[in-house]
This record gives sequence, structure tokens and C-alpha cells, in this order.
Amino acid sequence: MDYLIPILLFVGLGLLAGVLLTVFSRVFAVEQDERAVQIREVLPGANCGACGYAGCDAYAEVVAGGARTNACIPGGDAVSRKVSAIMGTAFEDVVEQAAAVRCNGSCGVTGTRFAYAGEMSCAACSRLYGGQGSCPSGCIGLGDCVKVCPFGAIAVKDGVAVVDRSRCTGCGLCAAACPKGLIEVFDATQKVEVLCSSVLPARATMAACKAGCIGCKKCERACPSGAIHVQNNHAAIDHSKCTGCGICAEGCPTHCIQIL
Amino acid sequence: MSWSKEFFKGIIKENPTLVMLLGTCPTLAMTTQASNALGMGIATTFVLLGSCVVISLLKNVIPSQVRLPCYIVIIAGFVTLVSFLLQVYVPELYSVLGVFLSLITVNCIILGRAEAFASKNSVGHSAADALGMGVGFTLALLLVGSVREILGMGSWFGIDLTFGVLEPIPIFAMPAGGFMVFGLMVAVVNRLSHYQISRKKMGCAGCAGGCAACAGGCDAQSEKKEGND
Amino acid sequence: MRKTWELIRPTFVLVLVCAVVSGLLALTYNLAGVAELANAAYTEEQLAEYAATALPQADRLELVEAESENEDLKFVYKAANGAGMAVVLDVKGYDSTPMAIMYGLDADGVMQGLTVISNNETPGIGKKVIEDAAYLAGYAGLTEADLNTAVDAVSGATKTSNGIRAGAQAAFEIFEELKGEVLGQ
Amino acid sequence: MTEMLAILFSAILVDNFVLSKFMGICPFIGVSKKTSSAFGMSVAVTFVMVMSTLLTWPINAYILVPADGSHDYGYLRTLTFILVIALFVQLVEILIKKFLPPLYKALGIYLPLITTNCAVLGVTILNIDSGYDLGQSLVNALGAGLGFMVALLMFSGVRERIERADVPKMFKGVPAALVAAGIVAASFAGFGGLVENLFG
Repeated sequence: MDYLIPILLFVGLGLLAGVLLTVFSRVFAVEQDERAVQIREVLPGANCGACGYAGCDAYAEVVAGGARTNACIPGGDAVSRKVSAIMGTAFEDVVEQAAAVRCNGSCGVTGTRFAYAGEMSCAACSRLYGGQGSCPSGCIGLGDCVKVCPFGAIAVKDGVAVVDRSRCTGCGLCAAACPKGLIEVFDATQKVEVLCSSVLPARATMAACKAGCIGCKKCERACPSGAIHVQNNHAAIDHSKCTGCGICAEGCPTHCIQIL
Repeated sequence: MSWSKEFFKGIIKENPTLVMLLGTCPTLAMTTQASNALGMGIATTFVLLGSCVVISLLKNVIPSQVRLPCYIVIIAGFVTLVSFLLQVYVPELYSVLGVFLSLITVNCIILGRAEAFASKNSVGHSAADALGMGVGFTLALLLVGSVREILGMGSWFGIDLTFGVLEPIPIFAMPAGGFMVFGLMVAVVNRLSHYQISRKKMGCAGCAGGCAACAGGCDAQSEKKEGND
Repeated sequence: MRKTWELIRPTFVLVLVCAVVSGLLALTYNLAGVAELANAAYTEEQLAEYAATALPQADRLELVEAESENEDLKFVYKAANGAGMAVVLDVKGYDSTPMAIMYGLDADGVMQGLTVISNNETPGIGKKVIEDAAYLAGYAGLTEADLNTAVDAVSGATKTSNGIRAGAQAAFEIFEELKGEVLGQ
Repeated sequence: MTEMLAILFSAILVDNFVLSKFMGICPFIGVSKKTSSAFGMSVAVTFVMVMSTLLTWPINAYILVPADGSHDYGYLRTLTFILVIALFVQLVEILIKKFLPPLYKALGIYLPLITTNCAVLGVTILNIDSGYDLGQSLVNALGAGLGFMVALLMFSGVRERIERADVPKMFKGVPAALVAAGIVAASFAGFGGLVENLFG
């Protein structure tokens, strides 16, 4: 008697569990497009939205439905090749992108206007008189971009955020996180970039930062393909025209145009 | 990997409690005294060893649809076995462990090792791994338990160390002290292992100890989960 | 046939595992007689040690088979020289695991003392009350009437001290209930 | 009625399952990084706690340890309860995935974690140890779930603050969270005398 009840109880529970699990997993199976699941496994999972959809799950379903297979920029050619293999369509090249921080105000070249000891986030600090940096449009260096980067491709070095363009996949999460809007995502093959976004006139920029763009237009005159223009007191490169020759970088008096 | 490597990895490199932050419930609850901590560690090691061996023996027999219930029944069976042994031979430990003895069944370490390791490796390796994890867990528990007992009650394994002069600090014996001592321990281990814990996104705890649910072991799950966390 | 076997195989394996595990457990539980061994009564030396503070006048305690509505009652002992009765109770304190306390009462129901056999109270708080011999000695010489007035709760460890008093209250009630059967009064 | 309230309050504040009974610490550390995920986890845990109490209490009262005392299979309690909880959680997961996909997207990932949550099995066993009847057990389970929610929400607020605090490098991440949990637990110890005085 002392053996019968326990064993019967457990055989009953086991039977109930087995039957219910089998029945439930058969009857209530959710028809999932097999390919959507495979595609989701292949996608990097950064949920960055660079493909224009609300995240990897959403993009996986849409691709299974027939959307273009090379929209995942962080995944690059590798993911695009795998996705098109799953879908059985031809491989389409992905224009790889990479980010760059348009500021090189490290501790050596610029200072701070006050000592900030509040919440260690750029968003919080930038609300206090535009941030602690001497240059109001410069990088605050508290690493909001570092916190959101799923690929560890950006780090704050010597007070300014620097992108490791070899690891950067161009997902754009850091650009969204930067309260100063300093980070721009453009074609990964581009080599030249203006590392300054100062809107102050020349004299004020020079006072704030030794490596700031003073809007002298030397680069504009020297550029053979007319790819660089000074707007809003600082130079900016049009990456569709830039050939990467680097002449502007050599001529720049404050060396704020650099070869990445 | 050879057996000895499996064994030693559980003690330092992948210590389940201080590095992978698993099984935190007993670590905080049972470490008010070093003797309790030792008792809990040994009981958990026995269950871990037994269930990992049996699960790796049955790994090809158990179909995947009922994988979780089968593992849990085997583990709970071993826990009940341990509670028999303790009830008869070490009654004081049985009464001290109380409800936490049956909570060993849901200890994340056991289900984690069963899922991630025992169900994929040979019996020998699983046994070595289980033993390593068990010893690692017991040492970590002993460490936390000793610190809490010495500071909180001024004694170690019952030996009075206060010589009538020092006044013990009761907060270390209380739950609040448990959290703090464990936090400090993890910080020290974090420093010694060159910030591995802060960088590694908290290992399994990242997927909240739900190792039983991880399809491909902890890393795959926490990567995927980390993406959309 | 192959298809249906695949369908019922998981259930079959699960049932098999459950049956084997529960069978083995039932086997060990009954063969080893865990039930009897677990709540085996205390050994002679343990009894002598507990009786020293609970019922000092008793020379030796003998186990008495007696039932009481109060399920917290674990054992009832009679003093060999008729000096009184000792009851061991499960007493609810702060921790979820109850304390085991032996209360000693002499022939006419006056409490002689108590011994806390095992407890899992919080160190430094509950345990401080239990280790405070002077406080526990306060229970000696009490009758049921002056239980509430003579003994006050220890601030900060109310659950433990109130638990001990509630246990003493239960001990008096059990004494009234069983004194006929145990002491033949 | 006041007795039910006493059980509810003591389960939420005084003997909080996470902060003083130390159950459910794994999700307490793992899931409390964001308040939204903490809330989702707490709702799922509370639901499973109440439902598994509803399932396990009768099994214990009528099969394992019947009142007429014909037999006592208390030793099988752990085995039965954990099997019932694991089965219940898996079935609920399948049902939610089928009928409430948006809910599954928000809460689904937490359901399998609950099977290995010490608090859920702990509540079912403590209901039996403290000798509660079915009504009291359900109230205790609800209190435990709400206590888990209170602790988790409060702690996730603290955690989000710590993420941005200037914490020494070795304390970054979990160590700082644990020390903060110690302070939160100390504040909870303040509720000690609440139930006795409030409900007499």
C-alpha cells in the first residue's frame, strides 16, 4: 500500500504531463514560417533599425515575405549572403557603412568650463549650459554612445569618443544616442572626415579648442572635386563627391580634417 | 578536455557562485554560519553529482519535448534522497536548512549544468564537471559564510573569537549583511579576474538563471537576449 | 506504427522516469524506516541534559505514549520519581522552522523551567533571547494565571519571546489535559 | 478578515520573499536592469505563484497528507510540487504563444525562467509548512508575488540610477547592485514590527 499510492500518483502525473504537453504542442502549435525563424537566427540581433524595420524580428518576417535581402547594414555582405541563400534569391551587395565622431576635442586641446559631478551621462550633462566642455558643440565624453553600442566599436579616449571603423557595422545606435549629434554614419570606404562641428566664429573657436575648424576655407579652395564646403562656421564633406585624396587634410592649419 | 581540467575550471575560472553568479538564493540564505554553509555546499554537491551522472547516462533516451520535466524529476529525486540522509544522520543540519533543502531542486547551478553540460557530454566528464562546480560552490559558500559569521557573531565554526573584548556586528548576520558581503566578494573576484564579470554581462545571470530554458546553453541565449534586452 | 511510436515516446519516457524515481524513493523511505528514525525520541543523556534546566527535581524522564489535540506536541515525559511532567513542543518563533522547547511542570502544575532544544532564530536577535539564561529562568515557579503578567516580551525580538510564552501557555493546557493519564491524578 | 490582511501584509513587507527570505534572487539580479522588464517578470511570477498554489495545495491536502491521517507521503512533496509547477509553466507558455502573441512577446521570455525560480516553489512549500488552509495559502501566494513585485520595482529604480553613477571600476555592474540590494534589504527590515502592531 505504501508503494502503490506514490507510484500511482507519479505515473498519473507523468502521464498527464506527457499527454498534455504532446497534445498542447500539437494542437496549439503556432505556424511559424520556418524561413523567418532561420533568418532571425542569422541576423546580428542588434535591433538597431538601420534596415528601416522595427527590429530584427520584424525584418525577419518581412524578408520571409519577400522584402529585399540586403537591408541589414550591420550584418553586411555576410548576413546578406546567408539570407539570400535561405530565401533562394540572388545575393545583393550591401553598401557597408561606418560611423565617425565629428569632433577631436581631447583633453590636450580643449578644457572644461566647470567641473561636472552629476549623473555620468552625456544626455544629463548636455542639459547644463550645453555641457562641461569649453566648446558648446564639442563631445562631452561621458560615453552615452559607448553604452548603446552592441558591437563595442566606440570608446571614449582622452575625453573624446573615437570610433574603431573596422569593428563598426554602421547600425547608427550611437548617432541616435549622442545628445550633441556629432556622430555621422557614412560609406565605410570613405577615408577623410572633418573632425569638428563648431558653430562658433573663428576667434571663439580658437579660444575654446586648439583643434577646432576656424572656417578659413583653405580646404574648400584646395579640394579638386569640390567635395568640401564651409557652412555654419565649420567645414563639411559631401561623401558622394569625395575621392579621398586627402589634400584638404594637409592644408588644414588646425589639422581638424583627418584621414581615418 | 581532460578530467582534471573539467574539475578545476569549476573551482576558480568558472566558479558558479562568484563568477557566473548562479545559485545566489542559497548563497545568501544559508551563510549566516560557516557550518550551515558547509552543510548546504556538501548537500548541493551530492545532488549535483548524482543528477549530472544520471542525466548524462540518459541523454540519448530522453526526447527533447519532455526534457525539462524529466531532468527536474531526476534532480528532485536526488534532493529527496539527500533529505532522507540528513533527516536520519544529521538532524540539526536538516532543521537548519529547512525549506532551502528542497529548494536545491531549483538551484540554477544544477539545472544549468544538466542542460549545458551533462546532456551533451560523457558520464566521466559530466561527473568531473559536476564535482568541480560543487566544490567551487561549497568553497564560495564557505568563504561568504565564514566572513558573515566572524563579523556577525564573532565566532568561526562555533569557536568564539571575540575573547570577550570585541563586539560582533549583528547586521552581518541579517539579510542586509548577506547582500553586502556577497557584493563585496563578487567585487573582489571581479578585480582579481581583471573585470571579467563587469565585461561579461553577468554570464548566466544575464538570462536570469533560466538555464533550463536556454536552448543552446547560457552563452547563446544571453547573446540573443542581450541584443533585444 | 513508426509514426505513433514517435508520438507517444516522450510521454512513455516521462512516465517511466517518474515511476522509477518515485518507486526508488518509496522503497528507500519505507525500507530504511526514515519515518521512525527521523523523529526518534531523544537519547538518555540528551534527556538528562534537557531535564537539568526544565525539571531539575526529576531524576530520570520516561517517554509516555499520550495524544493531545495540540499537534505541536512532540513528546511527553514522566519523571521517574513522580516530581512532575515534561512536554516537548514545536514552538513558532521568527524563523519558518519552529523551535523545539521542553517545558517542565511539577505534580501540581507549577512550571519549573524550560530548555530550548533546537532553534533557527536569527543570530544576534532571536538567539540572544534564547541564550539569556536569566530571562528564561523567569519562567520558573510560574502558574498559568500569572503567565501574562510575570513575563514580558523582549523588544526587538518580539516574535521569539512571544513564541516562548505561547509555548508555555500550550504546556499548561496540555498538563491539564494529560495529567490524569500521565501522572494518574 | 484581519487575519488574511495580516498574512498579506507580512508576505509583502515584513517577510518579503526576496529581501528577507532570500528566495528568487536570480531573477532579482538578472531581470531588474530595466523597470519595464522587472514589471513584466513580477506579473508573470505573481500569476504563476497564485495558480501553482491553487494546484499544489489540494494535491498535498487530499493525496499526500490526507486529513484522516491514513498515510503520510510528505517526503514526496518537493517532487510533486516542482513537477506540477514545471508542467503548468510549460502549458501556459504554449497557450500564451498561441492565443496572445503580443503578451508572449512581452512576457514570454520570462515564463521559462519562472520554473527555476526559488520563490515559486518556496511559496508552495511554505504554505504547507505554516499550516495555512487554501484561502490563507492563496492570500500568502498573492502577498509573496506582490512582495516580489515591490522589491523588484524598487530595486530596478535603484539599478537604473547605479548604471549612471560614478562607481569604482571593480564595483561596476552586479557588485554595486548587490551592495545596493543590501541597503534596500536593510530598509525593509524597518517593517519588522508592522504586522504585530497594525493587526494586534
